[in-house]
Amino acid sequence: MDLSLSSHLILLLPLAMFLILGLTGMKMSHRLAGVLGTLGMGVTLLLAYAVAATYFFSGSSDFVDAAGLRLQYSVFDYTWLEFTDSLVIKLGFFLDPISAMMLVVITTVSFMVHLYSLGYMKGEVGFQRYYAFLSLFTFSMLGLVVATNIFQMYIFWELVGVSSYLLIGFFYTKPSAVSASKKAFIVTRFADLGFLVGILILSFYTRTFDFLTLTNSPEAVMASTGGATFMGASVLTWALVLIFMGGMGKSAMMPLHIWLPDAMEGPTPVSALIHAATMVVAGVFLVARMFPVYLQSSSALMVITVVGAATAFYAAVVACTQIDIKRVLAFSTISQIAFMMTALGVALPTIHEGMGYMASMFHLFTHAMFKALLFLGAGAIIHAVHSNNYTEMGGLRKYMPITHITFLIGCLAIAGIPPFSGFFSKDEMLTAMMNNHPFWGYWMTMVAGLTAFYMFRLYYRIFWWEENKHYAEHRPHEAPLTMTIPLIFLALVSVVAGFIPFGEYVTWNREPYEIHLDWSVAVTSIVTAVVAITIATAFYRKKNDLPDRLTRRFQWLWTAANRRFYFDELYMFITHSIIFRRVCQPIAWFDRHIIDGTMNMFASVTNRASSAIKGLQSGSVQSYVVVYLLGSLAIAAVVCVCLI
Amino acid sequence: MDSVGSYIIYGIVALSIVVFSVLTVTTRRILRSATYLLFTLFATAGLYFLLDYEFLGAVQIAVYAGGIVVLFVFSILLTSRPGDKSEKLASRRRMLGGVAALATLAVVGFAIFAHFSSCQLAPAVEQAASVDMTSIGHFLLGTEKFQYLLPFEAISVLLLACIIGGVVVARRR
Amino acid sequence: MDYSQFLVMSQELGLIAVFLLVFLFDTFAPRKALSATAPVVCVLFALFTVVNLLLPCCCCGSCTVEPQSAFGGMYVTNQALFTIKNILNVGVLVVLIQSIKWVNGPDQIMRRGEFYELLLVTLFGMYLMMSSRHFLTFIIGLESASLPLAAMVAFEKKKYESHEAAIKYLLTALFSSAILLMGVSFVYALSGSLYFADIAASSLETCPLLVVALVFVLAGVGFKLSLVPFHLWTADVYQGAPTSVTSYLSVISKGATAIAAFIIFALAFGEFYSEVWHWMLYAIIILTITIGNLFAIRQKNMKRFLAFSSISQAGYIMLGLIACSPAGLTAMMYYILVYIFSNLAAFGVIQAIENNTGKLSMDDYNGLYKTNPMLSVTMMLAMFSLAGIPPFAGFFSKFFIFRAAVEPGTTALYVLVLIALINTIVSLYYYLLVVKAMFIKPDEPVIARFRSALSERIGMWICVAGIVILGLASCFYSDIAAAVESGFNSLL
Amino acid sequence: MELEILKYLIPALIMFCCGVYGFITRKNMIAILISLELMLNAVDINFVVFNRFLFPGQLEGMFFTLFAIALAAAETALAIAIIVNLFRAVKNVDVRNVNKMKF
Amino acid sequence: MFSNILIYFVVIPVLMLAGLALTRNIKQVRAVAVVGSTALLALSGVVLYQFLQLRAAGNTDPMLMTGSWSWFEPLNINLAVGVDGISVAMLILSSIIVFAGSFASWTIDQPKEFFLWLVLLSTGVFGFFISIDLFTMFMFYEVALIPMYLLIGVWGSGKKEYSAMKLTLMLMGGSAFLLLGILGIYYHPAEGGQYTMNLVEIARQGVDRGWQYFLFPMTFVGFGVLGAMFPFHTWSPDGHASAPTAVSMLHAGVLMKLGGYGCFRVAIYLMPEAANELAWIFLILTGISVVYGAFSACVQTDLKYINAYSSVSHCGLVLFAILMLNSTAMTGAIMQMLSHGLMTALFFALIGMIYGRTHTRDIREMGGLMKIMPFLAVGYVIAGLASLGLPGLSGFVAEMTIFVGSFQHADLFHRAFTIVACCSIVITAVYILRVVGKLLFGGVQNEHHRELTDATWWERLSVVTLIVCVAVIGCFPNFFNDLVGQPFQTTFASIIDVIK
Repeated sequence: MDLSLSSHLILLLPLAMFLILGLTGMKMSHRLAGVLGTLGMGVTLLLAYAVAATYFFSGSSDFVDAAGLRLQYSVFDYTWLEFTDSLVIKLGFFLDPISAMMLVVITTVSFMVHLYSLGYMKGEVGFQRYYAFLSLFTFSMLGLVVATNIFQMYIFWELVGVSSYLLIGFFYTKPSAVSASKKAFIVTRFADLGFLVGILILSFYTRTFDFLTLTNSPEAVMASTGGATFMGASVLTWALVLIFMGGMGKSAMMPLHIWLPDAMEGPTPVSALIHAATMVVAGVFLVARMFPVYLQSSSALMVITVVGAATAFYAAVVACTQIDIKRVLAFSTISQIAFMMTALGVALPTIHEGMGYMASMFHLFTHAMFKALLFLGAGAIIHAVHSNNYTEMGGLRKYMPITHITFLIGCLAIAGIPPFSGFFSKDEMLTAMMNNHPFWGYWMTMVAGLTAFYMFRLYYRIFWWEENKHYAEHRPHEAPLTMTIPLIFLALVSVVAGFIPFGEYVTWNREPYEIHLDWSVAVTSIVTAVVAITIATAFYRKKNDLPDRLTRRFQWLWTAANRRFYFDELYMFITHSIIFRRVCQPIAWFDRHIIDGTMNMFASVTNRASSAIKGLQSGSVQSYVVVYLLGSLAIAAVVCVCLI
Repeated sequence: MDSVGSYIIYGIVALSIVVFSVLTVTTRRILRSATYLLFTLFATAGLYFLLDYEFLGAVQIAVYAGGIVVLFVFSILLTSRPGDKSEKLASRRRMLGGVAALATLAVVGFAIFAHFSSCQLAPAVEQAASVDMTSIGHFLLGTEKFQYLLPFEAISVLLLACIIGGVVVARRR
Repeated sequence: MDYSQFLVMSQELGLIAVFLLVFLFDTFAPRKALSATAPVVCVLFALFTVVNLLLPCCCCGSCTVEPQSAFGGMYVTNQALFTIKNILNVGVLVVLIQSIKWVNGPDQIMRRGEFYELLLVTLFGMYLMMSSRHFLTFIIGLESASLPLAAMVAFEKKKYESHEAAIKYLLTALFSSAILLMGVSFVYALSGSLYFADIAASSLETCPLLVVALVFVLAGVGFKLSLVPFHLWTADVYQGAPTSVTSYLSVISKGATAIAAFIIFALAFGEFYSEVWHWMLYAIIILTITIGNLFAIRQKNMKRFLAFSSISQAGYIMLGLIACSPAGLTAMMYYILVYIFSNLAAFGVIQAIENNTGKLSMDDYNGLYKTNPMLSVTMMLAMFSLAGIPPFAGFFSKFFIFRAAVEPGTTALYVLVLIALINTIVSLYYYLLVVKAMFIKPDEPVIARFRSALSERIGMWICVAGIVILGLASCFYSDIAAAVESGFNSLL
Repeated sequence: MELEILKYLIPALIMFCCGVYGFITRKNMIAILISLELMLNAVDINFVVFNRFLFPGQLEGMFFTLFAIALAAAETALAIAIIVNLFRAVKNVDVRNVNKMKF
Repeated sequence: MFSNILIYFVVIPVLMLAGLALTRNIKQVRAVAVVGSTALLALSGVVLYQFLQLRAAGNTDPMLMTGSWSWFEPLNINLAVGVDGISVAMLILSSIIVFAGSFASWTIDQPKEFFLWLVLLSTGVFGFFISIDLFTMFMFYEVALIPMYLLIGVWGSGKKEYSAMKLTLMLMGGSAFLLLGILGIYYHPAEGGQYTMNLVEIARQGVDRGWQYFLFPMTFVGFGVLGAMFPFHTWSPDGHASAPTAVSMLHAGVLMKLGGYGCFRVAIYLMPEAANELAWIFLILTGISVVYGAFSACVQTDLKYINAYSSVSHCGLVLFAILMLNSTAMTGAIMQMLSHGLMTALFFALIGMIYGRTHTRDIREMGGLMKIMPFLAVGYVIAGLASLGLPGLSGFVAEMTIFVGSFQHADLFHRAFTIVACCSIVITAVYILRVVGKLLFGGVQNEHHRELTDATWWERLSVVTLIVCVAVIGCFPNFFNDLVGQPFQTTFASIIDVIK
């Protein structure tokens, strides 16, 4: 198929699905809408695979040059909005290694979620709407990754934000879902403000939005700022950090992460698609996309590294204490994305030819697969036991064998046990960190250990521990085929994805790079993981009071971690007590009483003046005459004094 | 007018103007007030005679003294019993009147004084116009400049209107 | 002694002829025919108006009246004066039509002839006021315009208010004429002549006497225009007088005096005197507009309300004088024309309601739209026009007068116009109060549905047509402008 | 000469001020009218004096006075008619009662 | 005269007025309203087409389709009409909103009177946008203002008398300044200039430099009042809250645009020098408007108040961008006018429809309307998304053009203020989502609401029209961008360059 046509279709098909399902969905049957949506997604999937395959394997001179350097290629680029001659928003389709990879990731996970939702969402009110929103999301996400310029990215960035909002709030009658969706949107909106300002600053100096121009001559970008600084940092750093702030919001980096756990109020497949596999990695993708420019500012990279490392650790700790299985997964996601972010932050061309970049992308890929798997598995479990809390579960392995196996594979993958995919990608990342500075390496290894621990804690609590008493009255059953097929598929991918020679395809400078395992790092991380799993096994395989004792021993720590270190309370305080009470309400009061009061005062002063001078019109003709005479004499006197 | 006699006449006229004016507005009997007005008007007529405007003086006596004051007297008799005494005025009103009158006196007096004592007046070089009856008749019925046929005709209309108005207002029905 | 000079005063003569005809009719017509007095007068006057409008075209061949002067410069006429007299004629015609019902009422029926006679004499006085170029004739004109009015104010013998109004009017008028005469005597002392042309030609230095003279003349004229602080009689008299007389007083008398004031101040006291009276007028305009507005806000009686409104309108009219230019005169004449129609529309409605129900309070107008939509709409148009809302004529007249006022381009004039403009907001407020009462107030209507008399309706229709057409059809303004242009130099 | 004219003007002015005083203080309306006559009369004197002393060449002032006297007569006649009319209505000529319409 | 197509923008409403005066029942009224507003819509389409044809043919005059007919000849007042891209855009906006407004007031009480006033209002609006003569412009401006009083006073709700009076008086206050400014502009052309009221002529010959410093604030504040510039915006919350649906739509949708349009067309276009030097004062005020309006909206509980404050914020952005004096930002300002006009009209239409059913506008008393009236609720969500700047809807395009354009300003102060203005996008999200969450989502608050019905066909038509327009602008912005940006890039750019 023609590349141009298929890339058009990749974007237009989901959009068309959204419009069709959105406008006429209410008239359709659930089944028709679901099948239509899934079919559309399936076609998109095939097209995306075809495009990615063409890009990576066709060897066409458009995509790879003689030296094996992969080229950046924009399939089409329509002018959408022309601000000035040079500042133009275009809508295009940009092919380079990371966008091609993302096409694969997004369409795969999306298709799986579409398929899965046929079973999971069966009978829900608003089923058609659900599929419409899924299509909208897929469209936006695809548009985001193939953006040819930073503004196109921003546009789709906003669109994914809205799709996320709509999907989180899908169960709109549930107040918690409504407030979660609102929170998600507003927090990311706040981050997007940074993104926007960053774009503005960048474009002010560079006079372009175009990624090609920006990334192919990052030195020119640096030079265009003319060494301007603001509050001690160069404006480029400011711009990049602000742009990164957008990424922080979307990718739930601390301190803008608070929305993601709440976002789990959405249907579980949505969490799998948006809040695990695709949208939340947009921040990573953004940094990756702008990576050559980031390289111009070591301070910006430092910020990324620090934020990433801190978030990874924080999220891992919190994940250890959560009861809601989706929240555990959510914090795990935060932690893993922070991993990728850190990997990008430490990726310098001088260290293994920027291996961190490749590793980050690799992990993005593998993480998408196994995290989607875990979420979908969690969905199946929730579907079966009608609860999100693991306290309602335990011993499910008998009832849900397929789910059990696939979930285990997911856990092994995320824990970094060879030969599952997570091992390879995580190992690359750790290597890169270790080479940047051993501190980052050990720090992140510790996080990896925590990851293994909390994942297996989760795994055991769901599938082992002790059978829940409620099963007698409400026996859990294995999920239907539409749900298990995606699980099996993703599990397979999670098993094998690690063997993809990722360095062949995705590197920061798009030159092929030979991956080789650094065994010293690998062994450390494997040992850490195994130890962590062992501890988890000891704690949670059978019901015992060890966890409780430990919890009681470190009650304050446990509570703090369980309450996510009070971030929500802090935000609540700032937004509610400070912004709302101390800013908004005073302003509204000021408006009503001072500003409006002034206007009303003009009126009342006029009225008062009117009453005050009514005595002039006393009704007595003689006093009229007095006024007449004295008035004229006064005028005469004043004029006399003034003129003479 | 350098003679002592004219000074004396002036003195009498001026004094009576001032005195009777004041009396006119201060007497509490309305009929007396009208009488003092009559004296004032006579004094004014005297002033006109003093300034050699005999015709005017005659008109003053005939119209003012003869017509208007009689009208006043009739109306006073119509609207009040003779001997009615005006009650004492409120001091506030008197003060107001006094202030107004004094203010007028001050401002206008200052203006007149400033003008006629400091400004160098053009001396009356012109030959004084004759004021005999023939020329007055010509002035009154001529159509050239400084002749007053138009006002003469116009005021006749006004007088007619005032008569109509008076009739309309005063008629019982 | 060239008595043919009287022929120059064709309009005045025509008016006197009408007056005499009315007088003769009233005196000698058989009793039965007397019931037709009002229509006869209206027809006669309409004839007079139409003849005047068409006269220059038919007789002189050209459409402009040649500037002519008579009686040694004591009287002038030209296209501009001719036009303003025509404008006033139209206004008077409307007043006459509107008053038919009232005049034929039981209390007035015996005196209807006199009513018309007095009215025509006052009109004659106004003519004279505008055309005379000598203070003596001017004052006679002014007195003819105001004294008979006192009798007209006192026309409603059964109403105490009418008497009170007449007394107040008369006493203030007499006082003011004494002040005016005083002022004129000083003018005479300063310039040596009472001819406007001579006064304008004389050059004087500024001295207190001049100031006093100008203030007194201004006070005398300002009394008729009801400028603040010479305005206090206005409200009481407007309220007490019969509504027909009030409407006549508020538009015709005011309009004529405004033109006379322009001629006296802008032309007779033109060059050397203007810096003296300029600032007086400046202050008086501000006071007039503001105080008129402030009082108007709190009025409940419709006639009294319109009295204060007309006070502030007078302030706006004076903006044309302060500019002292042909454009100012044009704007002023146009303003008067528009004001005549707007105010008469309002008074027409008030009169119709008063004649039919006796109600005069603004509260009685609540919900009027439900029972008498046509009256309400007429009233609303009048209010909008008075407030200067487009597309009604009042907007144009206000704009033109502001435009003329700032033409000299001094900052002070901009400030003056700004103050005037801010006052338009206040005035809009109280005009809207009336609209609010009629259209918005949810109360049960006080005034029942009634059908107004034909004459009232004709009067209102003319006014409404005027309000709508005068602004949008530019020919009226252009004609006035052309008239002023051709006649401005010969005004003195 | 200056003093000469002032000699005549000052009594006139005083007369005028008396008129003003009377106009404001009197409560009988006819008394007010009488005060008014004083004012008008003062103006008449002014005109005559100005004519005689300043501009004797023409008789403007004198004729003005002549007409002013006629005017005064007309005014008085009408005013008295109205006052009498009011008297019929309220049996009173006190000006202080005539203040029903105000504010 | 009638060969000029633009004049029909006034002729059609006048004919409608005549037609309405003759109607006898509600059906006839509706017929006149629908026919008339459709004709206007079609007319604006034709004008757009012809305009594009002329431009494509290479006609680069600042104003096209011009016509000038002497009106008050002695005063140099002409009935001069002409359009450039900006006015064409405004005409389209107005006709769309009039069209939608007619349907939104399908079942109004006293329809005849209502539509008479509404049409008079639109006469003023259309006349204003086609005029290129200061006097006629001002006249039409005032024609548009006064019907508001009765429309709100008679058909409004709540404190309608107070609000109507306040609105009218404040706007008239603005126009008082405006009138003075216009007179000043007329009388003070630059050296060697003629007295003229024609905008194009004045722009060509310029206004006296010294007077500009006095006249620019006058005109800017004059129009700024209608543009809801801080601190002259307080008529807007009360006025909008009390106004009936179609009136809110027209007022927020079109009338407030008169302010922005006038600020550009009169204040800045004619007096760029003063604009350049005094812009900072008004930038501060409008910058405050933007943020302040948004913050105020956050705590309101009345739907219309929320939207009114939101309008303060959004319209503040219009004036803000105009003052940046560069072509991108100014284009953005016009885009924002279009966008805000449509989406706020949509908002008010929906609020009106919801209010018509629930008889309350307090968000605390409503909830879960999504279940009860899905059509209206979805419409509301779309309006909200447009308002908070969702790409693909008009708000995004406009705001981004403004931000990008403003940030291109060479001066740091202007850029810093741009960032302040940018903050509004977050606050906007807060209050929009707050309302959407409380009003549409969650459980049903009032059990009586369960029996309410969804939109009728005329309501749907009205809403869909607006949504489609919002989406079209949002999806194909470059067309509009070119349309409204062209004047800035050609005629006006040169003026600005000269100053700078």
